[in-house]
Amino acid sequence: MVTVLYFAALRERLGRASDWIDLEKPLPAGDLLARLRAADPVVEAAFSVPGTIRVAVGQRLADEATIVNPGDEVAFFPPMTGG
Amino acid sequence: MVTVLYFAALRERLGRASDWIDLEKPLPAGDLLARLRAADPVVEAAFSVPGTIRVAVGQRLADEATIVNPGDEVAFFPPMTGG
Amino acid sequence: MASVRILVSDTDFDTGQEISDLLQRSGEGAGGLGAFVGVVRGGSGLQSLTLEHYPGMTERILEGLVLEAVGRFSLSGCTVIHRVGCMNVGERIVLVLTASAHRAEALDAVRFLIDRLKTGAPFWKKEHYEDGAGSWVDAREADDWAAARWDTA
Amino acid sequence: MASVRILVSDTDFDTGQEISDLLQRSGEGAGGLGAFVGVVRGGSGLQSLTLEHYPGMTERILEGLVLEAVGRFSLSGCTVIHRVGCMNVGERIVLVLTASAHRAEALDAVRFLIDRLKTGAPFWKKEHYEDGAGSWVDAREADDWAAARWDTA
Repeated sequence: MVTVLYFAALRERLGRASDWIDLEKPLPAGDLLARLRAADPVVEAAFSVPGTIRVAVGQRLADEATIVNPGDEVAFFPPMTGG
Repeated sequence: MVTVLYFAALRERLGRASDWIDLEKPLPAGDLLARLRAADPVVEAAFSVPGTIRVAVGQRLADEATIVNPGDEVAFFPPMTGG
Repeated sequence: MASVRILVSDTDFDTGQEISDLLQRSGEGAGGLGAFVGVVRGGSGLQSLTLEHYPGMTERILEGLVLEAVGRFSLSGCTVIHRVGCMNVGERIVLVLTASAHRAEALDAVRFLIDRLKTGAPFWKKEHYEDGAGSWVDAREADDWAAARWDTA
Repeated sequence: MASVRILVSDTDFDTGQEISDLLQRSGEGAGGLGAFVGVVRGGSGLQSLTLEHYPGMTERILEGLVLEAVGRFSLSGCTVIHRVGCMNVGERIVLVLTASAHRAEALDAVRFLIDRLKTGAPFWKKEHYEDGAGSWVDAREADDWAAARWDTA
Protein backbone atom coordinates (compact mmCIF):
# COMPACT_ATOMS: atom_id res chain seq x y z
CA MET A 1 0.00 0.00 0.00
CA VAL A 2 1.25 3.49 -0.89
CA THR A 3 -0.32 6.77 0.24
CA VAL A 4 -0.47 9.32 -2.56
CA LEU A 5 -1.03 12.98 -1.66
CA TYR A 6 -1.96 15.87 -3.97
CA PHE A 7 -1.50 19.56 -3.21
CA ALA A 8 -2.58 23.01 -4.42
CA ALA A 9 -3.91 23.31 -8.00
CA LEU A 10 -3.46 19.56 -8.52
CA ARG A 11 -5.58 18.76 -5.46
CA GLU A 12 -8.26 21.18 -6.67
CA ARG A 13 -8.37 19.73 -10.18
CA LEU A 14 -8.66 16.21 -8.74
CA GLY A 15 -11.30 17.17 -6.22
CA ARG A 16 -9.50 15.10 -3.58
CA ALA A 17 -6.32 15.29 -1.50
CA SER A 18 -5.17 11.68 -1.49
CA ASP A 19 -5.32 8.19 -2.96
CA TRP A 20 -4.26 4.78 -1.77
CA ILE A 21 -2.77 2.34 -4.21
CA ASP A 22 -1.71 -1.28 -3.80
CA LEU A 23 1.99 -1.86 -4.33
CA GLU A 24 3.70 -5.19 -3.83
CA LYS A 25 7.18 -4.35 -5.10
CA PRO A 26 9.33 -1.25 -5.54
CA LEU A 27 8.55 0.95 -8.54
CA PRO A 28 9.95 4.25 -9.92
CA ALA A 29 7.74 7.26 -9.05
CA GLY A 30 7.16 7.91 -12.76
CA ASP A 31 5.72 4.40 -13.25
CA LEU A 32 3.54 4.81 -10.17
CA LEU A 33 2.06 7.99 -11.64
CA ALA A 34 1.47 6.22 -14.97
CA ARG A 35 -0.52 3.52 -13.10
CA LEU A 36 -2.57 6.17 -11.27
CA ARG A 37 -3.34 7.97 -14.53
CA ALA A 38 -4.31 4.78 -16.32
CA ALA A 39 -6.56 3.66 -13.47
CA ASP A 40 -8.66 6.83 -13.14
CA PRO A 41 -9.74 9.31 -15.83
CA VAL A 42 -9.98 12.06 -13.19
CA VAL A 43 -6.30 11.63 -12.36
CA GLU A 44 -5.50 11.46 -16.07
CA ALA A 45 -7.34 14.76 -16.65
CA ALA A 46 -5.75 16.51 -13.68
CA PHE A 47 -2.24 15.62 -14.82
CA SER A 48 -2.93 16.47 -18.47
CA VAL A 49 -2.97 20.20 -17.76
CA PRO A 50 0.36 21.67 -18.94
CA GLY A 51 2.77 22.72 -16.20
CA THR A 52 5.61 21.38 -14.13
CA ILE A 53 4.75 18.72 -11.56
CA ARG A 54 7.09 17.90 -8.69
CA VAL A 55 7.16 14.70 -6.68
CA ALA A 56 8.21 13.88 -3.13
CA VAL A 57 8.86 10.35 -1.87
CA GLY A 58 8.99 9.83 1.89
CA GLN A 59 8.58 13.62 2.33
CA ARG A 60 11.78 14.30 0.41
CA LEU A 61 11.96 15.97 -2.99
CA ALA A 62 12.44 13.29 -5.62
CA ASP A 63 12.12 12.73 -9.36
CA GLU A 64 10.44 10.24 -11.70
CA ALA A 65 13.29 7.75 -11.30
CA THR A 66 13.14 7.70 -7.48
CA ILE A 67 12.09 4.26 -6.23
CA VAL A 68 8.83 4.05 -4.30
CA ASN A 69 8.65 1.18 -1.80
CA PRO A 70 5.49 -0.38 -0.31
CA GLY A 71 4.49 1.71 2.72
CA ASP A 72 5.97 4.94 1.33
CA GLU A 73 4.18 8.27 1.22
CA VAL A 74 4.30 9.84 -2.24
CA ALA A 75 3.17 13.38 -3.04
CA PHE A 76 2.56 15.22 -6.31
CA PHE A 77 2.37 19.01 -6.46
CA PRO A 78 3.07 22.11 -8.59
CA PRO A 79 6.29 24.13 -8.09
CA MET A 80 6.38 25.55 -4.58
CA THR A 81 5.62 29.22 -3.92
CA GLY A 82 6.43 29.95 -0.29
CA GLY A 83 7.99 32.88 1.53
CA MET B 1 35.41 83.51 14.54
CA VAL B 2 35.39 79.73 13.97
CA THR B 3 34.02 77.10 16.35
CA VAL B 4 36.32 74.08 16.60
CA LEU B 5 34.93 70.84 18.06
CA TYR B 6 36.83 67.75 19.20
CA PHE B 7 35.36 64.27 19.66
CA ALA B 8 36.15 60.91 21.26
CA ALA B 9 39.82 60.11 22.06
CA LEU B 10 40.88 63.52 20.76
CA ARG B 11 38.49 65.31 23.11
CA GLU B 12 39.72 63.19 26.00
CA ARG B 13 43.38 63.88 25.29
CA LEU B 14 42.65 67.61 25.04
CA GLY B 15 40.55 67.71 28.18
CA ARG B 16 38.03 69.93 26.40
CA ALA B 17 35.39 69.60 23.69
CA SER B 18 35.78 72.86 21.80
CA ASP B 19 37.83 75.95 20.98
CA TRP B 20 37.05 79.31 19.41
CA ILE B 21 39.55 80.85 17.08
CA ASP B 22 39.57 84.23 15.38
CA LEU B 23 39.48 84.00 11.60
CA GLU B 24 39.27 87.00 9.31
CA LYS B 25 39.69 85.33 5.93
CA PRO B 26 39.17 81.86 4.44
CA LEU B 27 41.83 79.27 5.21
CA PRO B 28 42.33 75.58 4.35
CA ALA B 29 41.39 73.26 7.26
CA GLY B 30 44.97 71.98 7.41
CA ASP B 31 46.32 75.49 7.94
CA LEU B 32 43.70 76.13 10.61
CA LEU B 33 44.85 73.03 12.49
CA ALA B 34 48.50 74.16 12.20
CA ARG B 35 47.51 77.48 13.81
CA LEU B 36 45.68 75.68 16.63
CA ARG B 37 48.66 73.40 17.26
CA ALA B 38 51.14 76.29 17.25
CA ALA B 39 49.01 78.36 19.62
CA ASP B 40 48.53 75.76 22.35
CA PRO B 41 50.93 73.01 23.52
CA VAL B 42 47.95 70.95 24.75
CA VAL B 43 46.51 70.87 21.22
CA GLU B 44 49.98 70.14 19.84
CA ALA B 45 50.33 67.16 22.24
CA ALA B 46 46.83 65.81 21.53
CA PHE B 47 47.43 65.83 17.77
CA SER B 48 50.95 64.35 18.06
CA VAL B 49 49.62 60.91 19.00
CA PRO B 50 49.87 58.68 15.91
CA GLY B 51 46.56 57.79 14.23
CA THR B 52 44.25 58.99 11.52
CA ILE B 53 42.39 62.25 12.17
CA ARG B 54 39.33 63.21 10.19
CA VAL B 55 37.92 66.69 9.74
CA ALA B 56 34.43 68.04 9.11
CA VAL B 57 33.70 71.57 7.93
CA GLY B 58 30.13 72.82 8.28
CA GLN B 59 29.13 69.36 9.53
CA ARG B 60 30.26 67.74 6.28
CA LEU B 61 33.22 65.39 5.93
CA ALA B 62 36.14 67.33 4.52
CA ASP B 63 39.91 67.16 4.15
CA GLU B 64 42.90 69.38 4.86
CA ALA B 65 42.40 71.35 1.65
CA THR B 66 38.76 72.22 2.39
CA ILE B 67 38.36 75.96 2.84
CA VAL B 68 37.14 77.15 6.24
CA ASN B 69 35.25 80.44 6.20
CA PRO B 70 34.69 82.81 9.11
CA GLY B 71 31.59 81.62 11.01
CA ASP B 72 32.11 77.96 10.05
CA GLU B 73 31.97 75.06 12.47
CA VAL B 74 35.01 72.79 12.15
CA ALA B 75 35.39 69.42 13.89
CA PHE B 76 38.34 67.08 14.33
CA PHE B 77 37.87 63.44 15.33
CA PRO B 78 39.26 59.90 14.96
CA PRO B 79 37.82 57.49 12.36
CA MET B 80 34.17 56.83 13.10
CA THR B 81 33.02 53.55 14.70
CA GLY B 82 29.24 53.45 14.64
CA GLY B 83 26.71 50.73 14.00
CA MET C 1 25.21 25.14 19.97
CA ALA C 2 22.95 27.40 18.00
CA SER C 3 19.43 27.90 19.26
CA VAL C 4 16.86 27.09 16.60
CA ARG C 5 13.12 27.71 16.49
CA ILE C 6 10.90 26.57 13.63
CA LEU C 7 7.16 27.10 13.55
CA VAL C 8 4.40 26.57 10.98
CA SER C 9 1.40 28.40 12.32
CA ASP C 10 -2.11 29.41 11.26
CA THR C 11 -2.03 32.46 13.52
CA ASP C 12 0.00 35.68 13.42
CA PHE C 13 3.32 35.99 15.24
CA ASP C 14 4.72 38.75 17.49
CA THR C 15 7.81 40.02 15.69
CA GLY C 16 9.18 42.04 18.62
CA GLN C 17 8.76 39.14 21.02
CA GLU C 18 10.46 36.74 18.60
CA ILE C 19 13.42 39.12 18.20
CA SER C 20 13.82 39.54 21.97
CA ASP C 21 13.57 35.78 22.45
CA LEU C 22 16.21 35.04 19.83
CA LEU C 23 18.65 37.58 21.27
CA GLN C 24 18.10 36.06 24.72
CA ARG C 25 18.61 32.51 23.43
CA SER C 26 21.71 33.45 21.40
CA GLY C 27 23.69 34.70 24.39
CA GLU C 28 26.37 37.35 24.69
CA GLY C 29 28.26 36.24 21.58
CA ALA C 30 25.56 37.64 19.28
CA GLY C 31 26.48 41.06 17.93
CA GLY C 32 23.85 41.34 15.26
CA LEU C 33 20.43 40.11 14.32
CA GLY C 34 19.18 40.05 10.75
CA ALA C 35 15.52 39.78 9.89
CA PHE C 36 13.06 39.52 7.05
CA VAL C 37 9.31 39.90 7.45
CA GLY C 38 7.22 38.91 4.44
CA VAL C 39 3.89 40.63 4.06
CA VAL C 40 0.91 40.08 1.75
CA ARG C 41 1.46 42.79 -0.84
CA GLY C 42 -1.62 44.57 -2.17
CA GLY C 43 -2.42 45.77 -5.67
CA SER C 44 -4.46 44.67 -8.72
CA GLY C 45 -7.50 44.11 -6.52
CA LEU C 46 -5.87 41.42 -4.40
CA GLN C 47 -7.81 40.89 -1.20
CA SER C 48 -6.35 37.86 0.52
CA LEU C 49 -4.07 34.87 0.15
CA THR C 50 -4.49 31.24 1.17
CA LEU C 51 -1.32 29.36 1.99
CA GLU C 52 -1.44 25.59 1.68
CA HIS C 53 1.40 23.37 2.86
CA TYR C 54 2.45 19.73 3.21
CA PRO C 55 2.32 19.00 6.95
CA GLY C 56 5.29 16.96 8.06
CA MET C 57 7.41 17.58 4.97
CA THR C 58 7.28 21.34 5.61
CA GLU C 59 8.81 21.02 9.08
CA ARG C 60 11.40 18.54 7.82
CA ILE C 61 12.49 20.86 4.97
CA LEU C 62 12.55 23.95 7.19
CA GLU C 63 14.70 22.15 9.74
CA GLY C 64 17.14 21.10 7.02
CA LEU C 65 17.34 24.66 5.65
CA VAL C 66 17.86 26.20 9.07
CA LEU C 67 20.58 23.73 10.05
CA GLU C 68 22.32 24.37 6.73
CA ALA C 69 22.19 28.12 7.37
CA VAL C 70 23.49 27.73 10.92
CA GLY C 71 26.52 25.82 9.70
CA ARG C 72 27.17 27.88 6.61
CA PHE C 73 26.92 31.30 8.29
CA SER C 74 28.10 30.44 11.84
CA LEU C 75 24.79 31.49 13.37
CA SER C 76 24.33 31.51 17.13
CA GLY C 77 20.56 31.37 16.70
CA CYS C 78 17.83 31.23 14.06
CA THR C 79 14.04 31.50 14.00
CA VAL C 80 11.79 30.71 11.04
CA ILE C 81 8.03 31.13 11.29
CA HIS C 82 5.81 30.53 8.27
CA ARG C 83 2.11 31.10 8.39
CA VAL C 84 -0.44 28.94 6.61
CA GLY C 85 -4.14 29.43 5.99
CA CYS C 86 -5.88 32.66 4.99
CA MET C 87 -4.22 36.09 5.25
CA ASN C 88 -5.45 39.52 4.17
CA VAL C 89 -3.38 42.16 2.36
CA GLY C 90 -0.94 43.74 4.83
CA GLU C 91 -0.74 40.68 7.08
CA ARG C 92 2.57 39.01 7.88
CA ILE C 93 3.30 35.69 6.12
CA VAL C 94 6.82 34.77 7.07
CA LEU C 95 9.50 35.69 9.59
CA VAL C 96 13.20 34.84 9.27
CA LEU C 97 15.54 35.85 12.11
CA THR C 98 19.25 35.11 12.36
CA ALA C 99 21.73 35.95 15.11
CA SER C 100 25.47 35.95 14.60
CA ALA C 101 28.62 37.50 16.00
CA HIS C 102 28.93 39.65 12.87
CA ARG C 103 26.45 41.52 10.71
CA ALA C 104 27.56 40.12 7.34
CA GLU C 105 26.86 36.51 8.32
CA ALA C 106 23.51 37.40 9.90
CA LEU C 107 22.31 39.27 6.80
CA ASP C 108 23.67 36.71 4.31
CA ALA C 109 21.88 33.96 6.24
CA VAL C 110 18.57 35.83 6.08
CA ARG C 111 18.94 36.16 2.33
CA PHE C 112 19.84 32.48 1.94
CA LEU C 113 16.87 31.32 4.00
CA ILE C 114 14.26 33.51 2.34
CA ASP C 115 15.55 32.64 -1.14
CA ARG C 116 15.34 28.93 -0.36
CA LEU C 117 11.95 29.21 1.33
CA LYS C 118 10.43 30.64 -1.85
CA THR C 119 10.96 27.55 -3.97
CA GLY C 120 12.37 24.84 -1.72
CA ALA C 121 9.72 24.33 0.94
CA PRO C 122 6.27 22.83 0.24
CA PHE C 123 4.09 25.93 0.43
CA TRP C 124 1.62 27.06 -2.21
CA LYS C 125 -0.10 30.43 -2.44
CA LYS C 126 -3.57 31.03 -3.81
CA GLU C 127 -4.63 34.62 -4.44
CA HIS C 128 -8.19 35.82 -3.92
CA TYR C 129 -9.39 38.98 -5.67
CA GLU C 130 -12.12 41.48 -4.85
CA ASP C 131 -14.14 40.29 -7.87
CA GLY C 132 -14.28 36.78 -6.40
CA ALA C 133 -11.66 35.27 -8.68
CA GLY C 134 -8.97 33.06 -7.24
CA SER C 135 -5.75 31.74 -8.77
CA TRP C 136 -2.71 29.79 -7.72
CA VAL C 137 0.53 31.76 -7.81
CA ASP C 138 2.96 30.59 -10.48
CA ALA C 139 6.51 29.89 -9.38
CA ARG C 140 8.63 32.73 -10.68
CA GLU C 141 11.79 31.97 -12.59
CA ALA C 142 13.57 34.74 -10.66
CA ASP C 143 12.87 32.86 -7.45
CA ASP C 144 14.28 29.63 -8.83
CA TRP C 145 17.38 31.55 -9.84
CA ALA C 146 17.68 33.21 -6.44
CA ALA C 147 17.51 29.83 -4.74
CA ALA C 148 19.93 28.21 -7.19
CA ARG C 149 22.68 30.80 -6.79
CA TRP C 150 23.31 29.46 -3.28
CA ASP C 151 24.05 25.97 -4.57
CA THR C 152 27.40 26.94 -6.03
CA ALA C 153 28.32 29.78 -3.64
CA MET D 1 6.93 58.99 -1.42
CA ALA D 2 8.87 56.78 0.92
CA SER D 3 8.23 57.18 4.61
CA VAL D 4 11.43 57.86 6.51
CA ARG D 5 12.11 57.89 10.25
CA ILE D 6 15.53 58.80 11.72
CA LEU D 7 16.21 58.91 15.43
CA VAL D 8 19.30 59.40 17.58
CA SER D 9 18.28 58.43 21.08
CA ASP D 10 19.77 57.86 24.51
CA THR D 11 17.05 55.36 25.41
CA ASP D 12 16.21 51.88 24.11
CA PHE D 13 13.77 51.36 21.24
CA ASP D 14 10.85 48.93 20.80
CA THR D 15 11.79 46.79 17.81
CA GLY D 16 8.36 45.21 17.35
CA GLN D 17 6.62 48.57 17.52
CA GLU D 18 9.05 50.10 15.01
CA ILE D 19 8.46 47.21 12.59
CA SER D 20 4.68 47.50 12.87
CA ASP D 21 4.91 51.28 12.40
CA LEU D 22 7.07 50.98 9.30
CA LEU D 23 4.76 48.41 7.69
CA GLN D 24 1.81 50.68 8.43
CA ARG D 25 3.56 53.74 7.01
CA SER D 26 4.78 51.89 3.91
CA GLY D 27 1.31 50.95 2.72
CA GLU D 28 0.05 48.02 0.69
CA GLY D 29 2.90 48.11 -1.80
CA ALA D 30 5.39 46.75 0.72
CA GLY D 31 5.93 43.02 0.31
CA GLY D 32 8.94 42.65 2.53
CA LEU D 33 10.70 44.24 5.43
CA GLY D 34 14.40 43.77 6.07
CA ALA D 35 15.98 44.48 9.43
CA PHE D 36 19.23 44.58 11.32
CA VAL D 37 19.48 44.95 15.08
CA GLY D 38 22.96 45.65 16.43
CA VAL D 39 23.66 44.48 19.96
CA VAL D 40 26.57 45.08 22.39
CA ARG D 41 28.50 41.82 22.03
CA GLY D 42 30.07 40.39 25.19
CA GLY D 43 33.40 38.67 25.66
CA SER D 44 36.95 39.47 26.93
CA GLY D 45 35.48 40.99 30.08
CA LEU D 46 33.57 43.72 28.27
CA GLN D 47 30.93 45.23 30.52
CA SER D 48 29.53 48.25 28.73
CA LEU D 49 29.94 50.67 25.87
CA THR D 50 29.67 54.44 25.65
CA LEU D 51 28.60 55.87 22.34
CA GLU D 52 29.58 59.47 21.61
CA HIS D 53 28.29 61.33 18.58
CA TYR D 54 28.38 64.72 16.85
CA PRO D 55 24.92 66.24 17.40
CA GLY D 56 23.66 67.91 14.27
CA MET D 57 26.11 66.28 11.90
CA THR D 58 24.86 62.81 12.90
CA GLU D 59 21.29 63.58 11.90
CA ARG D 60 22.46 65.23 8.68
CA ILE D 61 24.59 62.23 7.68
CA LEU D 62 21.89 59.70 8.60
CA GLU D 63 19.34 61.59 6.54
CA GLY D 64 21.69 61.58 3.54
CA LEU D 65 22.36 57.85 3.88
CA VAL D 66 18.68 56.99 4.24
CA LEU D 67 17.66 59.09 1.23
CA GLU D 68 20.42 57.48 -0.83
CA ALA D 69 19.18 54.01 0.19
CA VAL D 70 15.56 54.91 -0.61
CA GLY D 71 16.53 55.97 -4.13
CA ARG D 72 19.02 53.22 -4.82
CA PHE D 73 16.87 50.31 -3.60
CA SER D 74 13.34 51.68 -4.35
CA LEU D 75 12.30 51.56 -0.73
CA SER D 76 8.75 52.40 0.30
CA GLY D 77 9.92 53.10 3.84
CA CYS D 78 12.98 53.17 6.05
CA THR D 79 13.71 53.56 9.76
CA VAL D 80 17.14 54.11 11.32
CA ILE D 81 17.53 54.42 15.09
CA HIS D 82 20.99 54.78 16.63
CA ARG D 83 21.47 54.88 20.36
CA VAL D 84 24.05 57.06 22.08
CA GLY D 85 25.25 57.10 25.70
CA CYS D 86 26.00 54.10 27.88
CA MET D 87 24.85 50.56 27.03
CA ASN D 88 25.53 47.25 28.76
CA VAL D 89 26.43 43.97 27.04
CA GLY D 90 23.31 42.52 25.41
CA GLU D 91 21.63 45.89 24.91
CA ARG D 92 20.50 47.08 21.48
CA ILE D 93 22.63 49.79 19.81
CA VAL D 94 21.21 50.25 16.36
CA LEU D 95 18.11 49.42 14.34
CA VAL D 96 17.86 49.51 10.55
CA LEU D 97 14.51 48.73 8.93
CA THR D 98 13.69 48.83 5.23
CA ALA D 99 10.43 48.16 3.43
CA SER D 100 10.22 47.42 -0.26
CA ALA D 101 8.01 45.67 -2.79
CA HIS D 102 10.60 42.90 -3.10
CA ARG D 103 12.83 41.10 -0.63
CA ALA D 104 16.12 41.53 -2.51
CA GLU D 105 15.93 45.34 -2.42
CA ALA D 106 14.89 45.39 1.23
CA LEU D 107 17.78 43.17 2.32
CA ASP D 108 20.38 44.86 0.09
CA ALA D 109 19.34 48.22 1.53
CA VAL D 110 19.78 46.98 5.10
CA ARG D 111 23.28 45.81 4.24
CA PHE D 112 24.11 49.11 2.54
CA LEU D 113 22.89 51.18 5.49
CA ILE D 114 24.61 49.19 8.21
CA ASP D 115 27.88 49.09 6.26
CA ARG D 116 27.79 52.85 5.78
CA LEU D 117 26.76 53.54 9.38
CA LYS D 118 29.87 51.77 10.67
CA THR D 119 32.36 54.22 9.21
CA GLY D 120 30.40 57.03 7.61
CA ALA D 121 28.42 58.53 10.46
CA PRO D 122 29.99 60.47 13.37
CA PHE D 123 29.67 57.89 16.15
CA TRP D 124 32.53 56.72 18.37
CA LYS D 125 32.47 53.71 20.70
CA LYS D 126 34.37 53.46 23.95
CA GLU D 127 34.55 50.06 25.65
CA HIS D 128 34.50 49.62 29.41
CA TYR D 129 35.89 46.42 30.96
CA GLU D 130 35.19 44.66 34.24
CA ASP D 131 38.70 45.55 35.49
CA GLY D 132 37.91 49.25 35.13
CA ALA D 133 39.89 49.77 31.92
CA GLY D 134 38.36 51.76 29.09
CA SER D 135 39.44 52.14 25.47
CA TRP D 136 38.19 53.70 22.28
CA VAL D 137 37.33 51.21 19.56
CA ASP D 138 39.66 51.37 16.56
CA ALA D 139 38.05 51.63 13.16
CA ARG D 140 38.39 48.25 11.49
CA GLU D 141 39.77 48.06 7.98
CA ALA D 142 37.11 45.47 7.14
CA ASP D 143 34.46 48.06 7.93
CA ASP D 144 36.07 50.63 5.68
CA TRP D 145 36.12 48.04 2.94
CA ALA D 146 32.49 47.08 3.53
CA ALA D 147 31.47 50.73 3.25
CA ALA D 148 33.65 51.36 0.19
CA ARG D 149 32.32 48.47 -1.88
CA TRP D 150 29.02 50.35 -2.21
CA ASP D 151 30.75 53.31 -3.85
CA THR D 152 31.34 51.48 -7.11
CA ALA D 153 28.37 49.07 -7.03
